[in-house]
Amino acid sequence: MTDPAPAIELKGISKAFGPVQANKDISIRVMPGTIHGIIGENGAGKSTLMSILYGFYRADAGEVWINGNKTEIPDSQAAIKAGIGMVFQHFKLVQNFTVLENVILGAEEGGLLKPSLAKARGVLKHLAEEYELSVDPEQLIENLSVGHQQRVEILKALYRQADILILDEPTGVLTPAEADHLFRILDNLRKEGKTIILITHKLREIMEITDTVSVMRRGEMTATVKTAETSPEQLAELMVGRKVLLRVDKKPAAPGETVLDVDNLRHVDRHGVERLKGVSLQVRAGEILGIAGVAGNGQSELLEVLGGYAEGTGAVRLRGQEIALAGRGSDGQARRARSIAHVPEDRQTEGLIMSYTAWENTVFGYHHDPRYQSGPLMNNALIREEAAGKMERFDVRPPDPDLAARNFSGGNQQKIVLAREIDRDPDLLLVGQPTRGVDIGAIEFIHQEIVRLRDAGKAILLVSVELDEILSLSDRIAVMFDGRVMGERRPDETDQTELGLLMAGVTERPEGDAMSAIDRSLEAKETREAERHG
Amino acid sequence: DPALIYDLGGKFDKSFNEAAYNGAEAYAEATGGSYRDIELQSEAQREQALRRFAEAGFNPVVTTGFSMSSPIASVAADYPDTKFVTIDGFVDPEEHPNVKSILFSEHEGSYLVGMMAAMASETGTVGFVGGMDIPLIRKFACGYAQGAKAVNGDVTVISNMTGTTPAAWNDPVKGSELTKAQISQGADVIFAAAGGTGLGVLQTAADEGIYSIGVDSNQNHLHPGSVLTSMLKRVDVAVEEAMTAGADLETGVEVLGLAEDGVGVAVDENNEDLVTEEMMAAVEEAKASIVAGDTEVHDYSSDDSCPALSF
Amino acid sequence: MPAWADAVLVPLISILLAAAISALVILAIGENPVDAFTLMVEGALMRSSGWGYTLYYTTNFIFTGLCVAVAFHARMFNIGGEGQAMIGGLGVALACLFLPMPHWTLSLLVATFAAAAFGAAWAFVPAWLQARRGSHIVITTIMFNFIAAAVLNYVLVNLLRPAGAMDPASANFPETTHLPTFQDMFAAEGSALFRGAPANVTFFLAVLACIGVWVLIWRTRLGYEIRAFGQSESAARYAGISPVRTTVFAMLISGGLAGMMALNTTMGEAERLVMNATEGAGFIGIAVALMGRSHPAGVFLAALLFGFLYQGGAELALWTNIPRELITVIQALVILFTGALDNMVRMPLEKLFGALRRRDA
Amino acid sequence: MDFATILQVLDSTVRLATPLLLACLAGLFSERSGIIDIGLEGKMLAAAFLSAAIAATTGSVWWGLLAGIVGASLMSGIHGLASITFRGNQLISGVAINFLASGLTVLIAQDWFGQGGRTPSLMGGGRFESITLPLAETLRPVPVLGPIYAELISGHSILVYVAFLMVPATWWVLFRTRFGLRLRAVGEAPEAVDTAGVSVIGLRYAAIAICGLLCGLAGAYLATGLQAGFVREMTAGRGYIALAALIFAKWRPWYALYACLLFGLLQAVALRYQSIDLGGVVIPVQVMDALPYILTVVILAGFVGKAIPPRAGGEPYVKER
Ligand SMILES: Nc1ncnc2c1ncn2[C@@H]1O[C@H](COP(=O)(O)OP(=O)(O)OP(=O)(O)O)[C@@H](O)[C@H]1O
Ligand SMILES: Nc1ncnc2c1ncn2[C@@H]1O[C@H](COP(=O)(O)OP(=O)(O)OP(=O)(O)O)[C@@H](O)[C@H]1O
Ligand SMILES: [Mg+2]
Ligand SMILES: [Mg+2]
Repeated sequence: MTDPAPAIELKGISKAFGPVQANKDISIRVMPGTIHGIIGENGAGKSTLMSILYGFYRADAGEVWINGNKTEIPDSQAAIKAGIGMVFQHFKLVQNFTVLENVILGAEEGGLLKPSLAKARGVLKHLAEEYELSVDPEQLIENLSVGHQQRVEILKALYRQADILILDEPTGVLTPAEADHLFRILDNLRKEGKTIILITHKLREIMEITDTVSVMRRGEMTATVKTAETSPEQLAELMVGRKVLLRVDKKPAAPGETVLDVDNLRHVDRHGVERLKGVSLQVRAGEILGIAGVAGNGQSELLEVLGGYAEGTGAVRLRGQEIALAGRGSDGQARRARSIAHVPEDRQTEGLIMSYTAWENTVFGYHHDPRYQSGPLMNNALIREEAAGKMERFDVRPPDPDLAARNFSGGNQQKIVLAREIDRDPDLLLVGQPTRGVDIGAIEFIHQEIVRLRDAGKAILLVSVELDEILSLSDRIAVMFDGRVMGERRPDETDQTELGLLMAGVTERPEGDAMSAIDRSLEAKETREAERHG
Repeated sequence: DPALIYDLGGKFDKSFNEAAYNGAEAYAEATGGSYRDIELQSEAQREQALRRFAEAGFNPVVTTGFSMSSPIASVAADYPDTKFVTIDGFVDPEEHPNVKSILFSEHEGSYLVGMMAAMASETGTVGFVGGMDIPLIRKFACGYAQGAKAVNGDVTVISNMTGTTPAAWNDPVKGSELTKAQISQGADVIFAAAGGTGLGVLQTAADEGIYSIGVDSNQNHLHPGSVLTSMLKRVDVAVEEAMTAGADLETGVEVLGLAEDGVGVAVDENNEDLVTEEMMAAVEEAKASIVAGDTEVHDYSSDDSCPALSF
Repeated sequence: MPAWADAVLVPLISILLAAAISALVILAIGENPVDAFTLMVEGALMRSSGWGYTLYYTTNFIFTGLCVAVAFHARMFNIGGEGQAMIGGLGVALACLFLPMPHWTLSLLVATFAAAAFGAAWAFVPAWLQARRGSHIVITTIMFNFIAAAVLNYVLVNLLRPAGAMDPASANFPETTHLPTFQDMFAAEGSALFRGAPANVTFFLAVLACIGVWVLIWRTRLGYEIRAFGQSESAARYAGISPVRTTVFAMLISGGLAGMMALNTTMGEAERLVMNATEGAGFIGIAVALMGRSHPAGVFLAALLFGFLYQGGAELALWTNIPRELITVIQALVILFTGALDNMVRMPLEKLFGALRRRDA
Repeated sequence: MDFATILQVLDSTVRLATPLLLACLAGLFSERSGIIDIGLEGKMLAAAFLSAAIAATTGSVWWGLLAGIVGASLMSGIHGLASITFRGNQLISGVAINFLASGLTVLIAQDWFGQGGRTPSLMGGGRFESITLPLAETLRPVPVLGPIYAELISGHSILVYVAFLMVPATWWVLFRTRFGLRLRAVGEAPEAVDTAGVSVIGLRYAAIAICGLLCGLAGAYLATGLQAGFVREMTAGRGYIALAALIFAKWRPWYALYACLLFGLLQAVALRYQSIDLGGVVIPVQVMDALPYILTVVILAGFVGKAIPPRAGGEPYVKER
């Protein structure tokens, strides 16, 4: 008996973007019915390689073999024909289309929409049952959580009857519960004989679900190993080229006086929906308060109101002094003047101006600081000089202040934001999703910096959907659900299950099955929200 | 050789500038001479064209349009040997002895077509469509209204202006709509003094079966049987005469009115069926009376007011 | 591709392409393209008075180009330069007629202030509506162009026109407001240098405006905020940059620059306010800003190019029978090839340089 | 204002709105596909000229119409080449097209007909005649509805009916067909279309072609329907007004109809009532002239709110920087 042909075989793929050699002579084989993981630092070329396989980019050199046949993939049409489906790192969805419209786009039946939509509705229902992939087919994408948007992407691929599914960092934006759910689906798909390529930064996921794993570094494939025969530590080392500490190493906290005191904070968004329904919490000097919660439960709004770019009502006191929540003196600049620093959740649309150079970005939000003025002008020489120093301290690579922000990889972009916010030694640091989409080398560094700031006696409010991150960084954990704080726990006195229940709005340990209680609670919330959005 | 500078409307505006062009062509034909001309594109070119032509030895330099008077006044002294002609403009002859100002009594010609309009009208309502609300156009409208009222004291004169941007002179569609609006208000004869926009007026009048009156050049041939007449402004004659006179051109101010046949009404084979004998007689009588000074047609530009029409 | 090739070679080849197509058009209407181009170059660049006109037009286009460019940095498309310049002209006229100063320097100061203030005021309403009500700035500025024309028409015909004058124009400005032309400044007594040409001190004002805009955009906090806001509104909000304030300020500056164009036409050239003073320079400004990539240096060069085309076109009109519309066509081709089809030149060049580099390596 | 006057003003509204509507829908197709089009003016002008020129030379308005469409489509093709194939700046390309049409039309017309950049006046079969709908005269005596039918609805040229039918047609194509779905998608998220295996370039060229067709109709209507010949710059800024209407309409077909009718109505009213005497105070003609524009601003500020354009509008689709 001979081995079956590999489902995917790439031979000698190379791709350059101008001067950047994103892929260098890469070869890889993936057997049918397996899950193959790809890991690598930010900018290693993972997405590029997969985009070539999907016909989004065209390789400069190299061959693609599908199921033992050499296949030309000049465009995505060809890839779809070859049975390949891909969920991109940045979703390729039309925001103001419904789920159904997105699913049929490019795979319509005939010239009129009606029959296509009718068919897709049926197929989607079927797929939802088969794979637990339920989304409201009539809902607009822009109203969906990222988790649901991702389901739509997977549904798109399945609707096109893909046998090979590529997922590029699918869990980067998912909650642990959603990620678990995704892996159940992937497992089912594998059982059906489908082939899956999974790109992720999370070694836990690699270990949990993949059969084989490849490691990429600087455009090259450095290793391919069987998952069962490797360990996270080894993978991390292969990836970064040095030993990585996979656990946060920190001393017990020594909390001091109360720095931030939030009392009955409320916020109504521009659609008139109340997103914060009376939040109260305190953060003390020298401690990290972690906010856990499923995305969309008001954590973002909490950061936005505290950071000064959304208005709210209630009371917020900094070291006992009231700060304005609306009108004059409530904007981000006023907050910064009060020594509140803020690392926003989304570095690309909030934290950075992507076309600005790194040095320009290192004063973004602090550009009114008199120190950076010389007469009526900005003291660019000084800003640039300081920027070089900050970039060196925060190990931003490349350490070139004149490079535009968009030319840095995600992890390094995040470091630029952190450098700007932490380097000013703020009394209070608000941090949202500090390590989203960041490779493990950078995560280690970012975590160390946050802990270092805490140890310097500063107050830190951390929002993250990564329960691991919350558990390992926080000194206290508050769980938010539906615009309220459901409860507070100490990390050493709680576990993932309890937090998961709180995040689903379940305050007491239910009798019987925990998962079904969570599902019930979440479903109730989604129904409420769907009704709210009409 | 003489030179000719057209105003911003351009050489072929089917009325004023085109009349100047025709005059220049007539000069070339009659004398076998040649001339140079330029269509201005911008305000700054006014002075530039004057200077360049004067420097190159063209004489006289004939210009059309009231806007040229100011540039001529500032240039003329620099070229004392060159004669400048401003048609429709006025330059003080005391100050600038080498400039000839030729003015037309448009109000007198308009008066005559106003009379004809009122006589041809069955509804007792006549219309006027102007290009832009500027004094020159008001002068046309004012003379027209006076003429109409002279025939029929009860006549209603509807006066409309097309717009306020330069597009107002080249918007036949708007001209059309104005015509329809005036027709719906009862007008059955409409006088258009609006450049390219007027073409739309004449067209619509023809389509709707009412009379129109052309302006500046003889526009009777555009829609025979519908264009009642045209208010002639003999810019062509003025240009031809100035060019023929050459360097010997007599300067000073010349006002061309009915008496000098500088303005008038056009009657030709295209409209002879429309113009009744009665009309002709009345027009001739009024003309004689104006020439003799018995009838005075009020000139809007003399005091910026019009007794017969409010703007 | 090396930077110099992108900065020099691409525009150069684009202009040559535009010239080639223009030549075909000239041939098609039965004229000699070589003669025509010679005439244009000689008339616009080989004589001092030619330069005097070229730079006069350049001045206009610098102001309107900067106007569009500043708004672009805040990601706003200000089509209203035309109207803002018209109203700026009104400001100049009022200042010159009713606040005459003993010396032109003072007059220029007052008139500059008036021009900028009037232009800015005309831009304020669209800006405010955009910032507060979300009314699309493109529509409102288009509408304000029409409204400005109506205002100017009314004011000139009914208010500022001297009694009895046929011309819908204001009275001539007093002697002391007349600005020195290049001839006054550079020509010795009796010399023909810049004779009769309308270029005047406002050209230097325009150059200063270029520098000023550069400093504003790249060296001041406001410029930093304008660019940030233009790039990402959400990031601007995060940084505490007020959208309303930034929108309004950017548009005020933009409108002020457009208004200042009137200094050149109204105070510098006509020395009175005429109805048609802007002559579409506001629209040319869009092309100038886009071609200049919204950078003052680029705007300056593009304005110079258009100044050359205008003056060269005037020469063509003077000495040939080529209709003036040909110049419009040539302008269109220049805009098209240098501004919109630049990649048609860049792509093959990039390949060429790529191949060269590979061979070297 | 009596009933007859209202009818006349509305009749005028329909005529004035028609070219705006056609141009507006043209822009809608283009911009929905992500190609911003400020060259509507130029395309209309090119079409107006070519339609009149060919109608004058052949004596057939249908050949004229075809030529008009070809003319506008050529301009569209240039825009497509610049903004789709060569990923140039769409605004610049649009500006260039406006200049190009403004110059070329007069240049060619002068060279061709020697009438100073005009075409000869169109006679008989060279123009679109107005169509009297069936029973228009019979129904006229019916109170209210009769005159509305006979005066307002009947008696326009065929292109007017085409223009109005284009509204539901556009809606249907856009929201009920596969082509429409893809077209809307490519203006919102071209990468989604691309990864779904559909050609972004092909779709955008298709949109641009439809834009050319509709601009062709608009221009032909001006020159051969409303007028009987071409005059330089005869579009007189209508392309810009159509653009304003498009934004006003938030890029939707039915709203486009309302926006164009509104603009048409405001203009018709301003033309009809040029100087109003309000108890001794005469409102000057300039105020009435500017009134449509002032009201537009007021309505925009007061009632319309924020218009969100197609997200990918104006940006060329570039995968590899
Ligand atoms: N469209 C593009 N144009 C130019 N350069 C690109 C493009 N896409 C990626 N690159 C560059 O190619 C390199 C590889 O990028 P790629 O997105 O494949 O990395 P990645 O491994 O997926 O990183 P991450 O973990 O951050 O997603 C990077 O240096 C990136 O800047
Ligand atoms: N129409 C809708 N139907 C169902 N859920 C909706 C709808 N609209 C919004 N939501 C929910 O609201 C959230 C989207 O809002 P938003 O992106 O502002 O979340 P958020 O508060 O910023 O959370 P985070 O930053 O943690 O993602 C999603 O979690 C989604 O489930
Ligand atoms: Mg990636
Ligand atoms: Mg969020």
